Amino acid sequence: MDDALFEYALRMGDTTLVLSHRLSEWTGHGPVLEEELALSNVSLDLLGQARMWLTLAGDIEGRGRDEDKLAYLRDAPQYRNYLLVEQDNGHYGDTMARQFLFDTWHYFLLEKLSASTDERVAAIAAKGLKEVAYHARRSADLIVRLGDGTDDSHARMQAALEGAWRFAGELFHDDAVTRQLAGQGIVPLHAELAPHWENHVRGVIEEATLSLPPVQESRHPAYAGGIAGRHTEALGYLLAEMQFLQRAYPGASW
Amino acid sequence: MDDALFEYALRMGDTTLVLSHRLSEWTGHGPVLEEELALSNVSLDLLGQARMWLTLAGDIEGRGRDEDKLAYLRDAPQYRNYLLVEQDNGHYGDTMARQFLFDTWHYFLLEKLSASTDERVAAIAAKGLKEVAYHARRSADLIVRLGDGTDDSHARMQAALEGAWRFAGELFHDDAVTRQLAGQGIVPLHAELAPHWENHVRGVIEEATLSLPPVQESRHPAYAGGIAGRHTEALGYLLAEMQFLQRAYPGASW
Amino acid sequence: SGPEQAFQQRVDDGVRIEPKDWMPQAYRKTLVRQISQHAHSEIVGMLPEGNWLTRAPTLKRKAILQAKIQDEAGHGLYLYSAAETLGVSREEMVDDLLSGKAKYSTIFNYPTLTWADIGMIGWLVDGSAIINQIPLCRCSYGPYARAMVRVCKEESFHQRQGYDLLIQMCRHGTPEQKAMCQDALNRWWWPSLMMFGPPDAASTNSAQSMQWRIKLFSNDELRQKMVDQSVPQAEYLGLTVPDPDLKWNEARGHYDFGEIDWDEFHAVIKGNGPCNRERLQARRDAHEAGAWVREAFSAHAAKQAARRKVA
Amino acid sequence: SGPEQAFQQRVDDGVRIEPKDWMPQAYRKTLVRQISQHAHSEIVGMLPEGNWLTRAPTLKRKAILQAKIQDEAGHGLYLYSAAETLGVSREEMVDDLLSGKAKYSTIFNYPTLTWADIGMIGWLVDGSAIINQIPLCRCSYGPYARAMVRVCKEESFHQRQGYDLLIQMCRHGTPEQKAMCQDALNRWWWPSLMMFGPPDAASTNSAQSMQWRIKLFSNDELRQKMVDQSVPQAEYLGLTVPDPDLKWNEARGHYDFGEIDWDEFHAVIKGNGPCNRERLQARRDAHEAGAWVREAFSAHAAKQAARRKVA
Repeated sequence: MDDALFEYALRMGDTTLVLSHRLSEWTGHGPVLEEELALSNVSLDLLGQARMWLTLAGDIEGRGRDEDKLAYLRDAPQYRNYLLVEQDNGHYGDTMARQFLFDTWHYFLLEKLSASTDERVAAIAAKGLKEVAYHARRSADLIVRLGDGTDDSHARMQAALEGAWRFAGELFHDDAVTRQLAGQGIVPLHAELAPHWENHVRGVIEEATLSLPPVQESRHPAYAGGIAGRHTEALGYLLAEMQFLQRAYPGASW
Repeated sequence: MDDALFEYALRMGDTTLVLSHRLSEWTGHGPVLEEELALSNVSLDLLGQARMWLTLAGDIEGRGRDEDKLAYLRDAPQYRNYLLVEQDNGHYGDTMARQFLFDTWHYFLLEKLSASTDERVAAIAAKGLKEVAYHARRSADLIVRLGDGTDDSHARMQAALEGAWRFAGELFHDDAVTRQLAGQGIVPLHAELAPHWENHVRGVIEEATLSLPPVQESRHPAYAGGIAGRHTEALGYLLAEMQFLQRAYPGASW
Repeated sequence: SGPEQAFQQRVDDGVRIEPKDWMPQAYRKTLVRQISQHAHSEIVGMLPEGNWLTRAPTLKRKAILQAKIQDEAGHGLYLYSAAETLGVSREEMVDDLLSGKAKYSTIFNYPTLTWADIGMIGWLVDGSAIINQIPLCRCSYGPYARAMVRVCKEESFHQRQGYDLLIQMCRHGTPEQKAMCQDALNRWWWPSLMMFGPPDAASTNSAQSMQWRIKLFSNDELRQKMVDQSVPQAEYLGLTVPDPDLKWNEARGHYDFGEIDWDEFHAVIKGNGPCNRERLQARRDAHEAGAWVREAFSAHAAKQAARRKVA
Repeated sequence: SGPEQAFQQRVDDGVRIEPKDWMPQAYRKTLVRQISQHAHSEIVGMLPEGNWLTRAPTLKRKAILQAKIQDEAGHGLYLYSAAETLGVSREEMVDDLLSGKAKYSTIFNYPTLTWADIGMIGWLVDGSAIINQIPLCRCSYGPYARAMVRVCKEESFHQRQGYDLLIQMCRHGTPEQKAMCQDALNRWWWPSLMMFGPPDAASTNSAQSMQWRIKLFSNDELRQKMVDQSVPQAEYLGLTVPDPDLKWNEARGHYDFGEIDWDEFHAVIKGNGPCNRERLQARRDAHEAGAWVREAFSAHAAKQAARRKVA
């Protein structure tokens, strides 16, 4: 079994799954119907991608764990998502700030992954890239409209951006897994995504009349660890809810 | 096995357990430290009572289910608590309105149960009665202080009272279980508690300068069903959180 | 009067009424009420299903449920648009919902207590909705009829998915799962039949609506259709319909069924269903919490417009 | 100066300083900072433990945890009272906490990620706290010393309960449970050692505090005590202390241990620990959400007082 690729597929699968789940919590509670539909669409896209990544992880592992076993029967310390995506939704601006930082990274990452030397990875990434291009356009547009809206919305977005910002650094963290896979041409070094990301983020933030927080504020070691299974207190509650039926009715099929 | 007494012990156990759980959610988030301590005390008393009732239920059933198996391994439709106690905490006034209506009932009920012809029931009730006398005094006092406080607190308490009120009727509902047990002198008919409860509640509400909602507003059939396992949407989330570890690590001992 | 007669003649001839056409005030008002109520039902209806979205038992079921709820939001949008063609704004309609002035289907005031309820909503609630709505694809008002065509297509899909979920639980599941379905059927059966409205004898505005062809069958006719369609489906699932009076009537060629508890129906309409408060509160909370977002959108759009003018 | 010398003489003679006694301004200020910081730690410390209260795995464990957190709220109360004897109000202290001006123990900025963390807090965090606090039962300021006596008694009880929880998981539990404990130890070990503060060489105010007898041992002495006490306990649990440099030093009669990551310590102090934001936000939210309650209490008390006057 290819341990590094298994780990990487879990990271991607868990990250998209957890973010999809967070977005789905908005269902029925959004600020405008059109927004709610769009957000639900993003959530559904991410869920579809999560299923592909988790299925790939299960295939690589070869121990019979399918997407559901991986999603529903691992506790928080076995989850490999980035910390950014597990944070509580907060208000709509908090959700969109998180989404914007994530989508931008996701886009540049999938762009690279779609040229992966591993065909399975390339295929999942290519399919996801089309969706994510839309997600990234949409969240950038929202940052601008909310940042350059009213005084109140401006202040909320600046605070939201700072709240999410500290978790952005982890997205560019390389470790043994990414280094090994990068050596094989399967994934890019994540650090190499940072300049593109910063450049795009800076442009949108400026257009939104917001201030970019200092990059070093996204590099504190305390706000990283998700991809190694060291999460924040938010994830446990999310999983307790998400996994309830599979845990309470073991072996049932649905 | 005495089915009726088993059911009744579950009702009492689940009701005190669920309310204790709700109160414990305030931990670290109360409006004043002294209040938080007092509320935590009530929560702990109710938890102690829940353990006794559930242990009794398990003994009566005789199938080896102890307090933990009963608390952690039943899903919502198997829970038998009154709907009142599973409602979300809301703000502090909502919590106290729920608590006041409950404590008053609980006091009059335990007073009767402590004279039960079943010694086990009488013993649990007698022990609980001392605690609940304090709970009831305290929550009445809070209703008065919050009701007859500021204009804002008065308005909040009136709304809180109306929100909780609709679930009060179920506390006085008799069915085959209570009728059979009442016939044996084990429990009172719950309907017989209503005049005492209404009298006391009315006095406190008046002192709190609040208006008593019409009694018929607590009698809609839609707001009853918990003791038959028909709950509100709130309970499932509570149980998913509470039961997580027992569900995720079956057979582990803690 | 002349225009009223001409209008009725066009309706009778099966000509579609379009937004710019002359129409009686009462026709317009009735349609606004009916279409906005329908739109509100789609929106409020997202809540009981959304309640299980974060707890769906498999990723596939989660995806299906999310897509379904998305469709409902979409239906809400078309229907609000259809109502807007009659000269009422979405904002007014939403305000009426939030103030409690406008109604939505009573069925969404029932709670979803287990995963089986998601199946029941698909099978029975969407099932009833389709029976109600299929005739409306031929109703006299063009925008409404066209919206209904699209809605009905998607609803049938949802209904099949709901029934499929129940087949899985009832025919391939554990005894616990089947019991969960039976409990859900016990709770959803009667409210689903109430969705067709009061019995014909007590139905007040039906005659006029029928004449205008914005109602094409009577409540009781549609309800009978629902019963006839659902009973064999329940049998296939191995579930018992919670109606001791239910019996095939060979002479009528229909199922006879028991008396509906209309007190319950009226209690729910008056605000005392199990979840009336929670549903309306959820919509109000969303509206209030989203106010700053809507204000920001307007402010930004105004700035953009001003910039374009300058440029 | 005269009074300062007399004060120091009393301290040196082991006479307890009481609230009404004369004391140097700097002594008062240092004590207020130290005691209020301690009180804040008790209050903020309720949050990481409260995080598992609703998910405790058995009813007995839930009761133990709830009682423990209650004790901590009680400690907060005595300690605020002890600080109030120095002429500062609880309100001022709480405002300083919420504004970020006052500190609390860095340890509570770490998250509780599994149930094993509850055991680690009892064993290691309360363990460190006790080692810090036992000498303070003999400190020069009377109200503080007396508060510490009561606090220490309860903390030892908590520490035993925490260790008992870990014995259950490590020695009687499943391999999964033991792994959970090892993971928790890996995360809590170093932060627990940081609780004693910076190394003596870098510790700024220590000399003065020692002279005043409001600090009785140096940070490094206490830290060594903690290591010496905990290593055999970890061995009994079958857990590995996450320090490759840890080794018994026969000559010193103590364990040698590795270098602490002081960068991490300083980052947490400056606000960049894993949960600084969340902890402070939780306290602020509670304070804001509770404002109407506190106002109602005051208003009611004022009304009652007015009524008594009239009567």
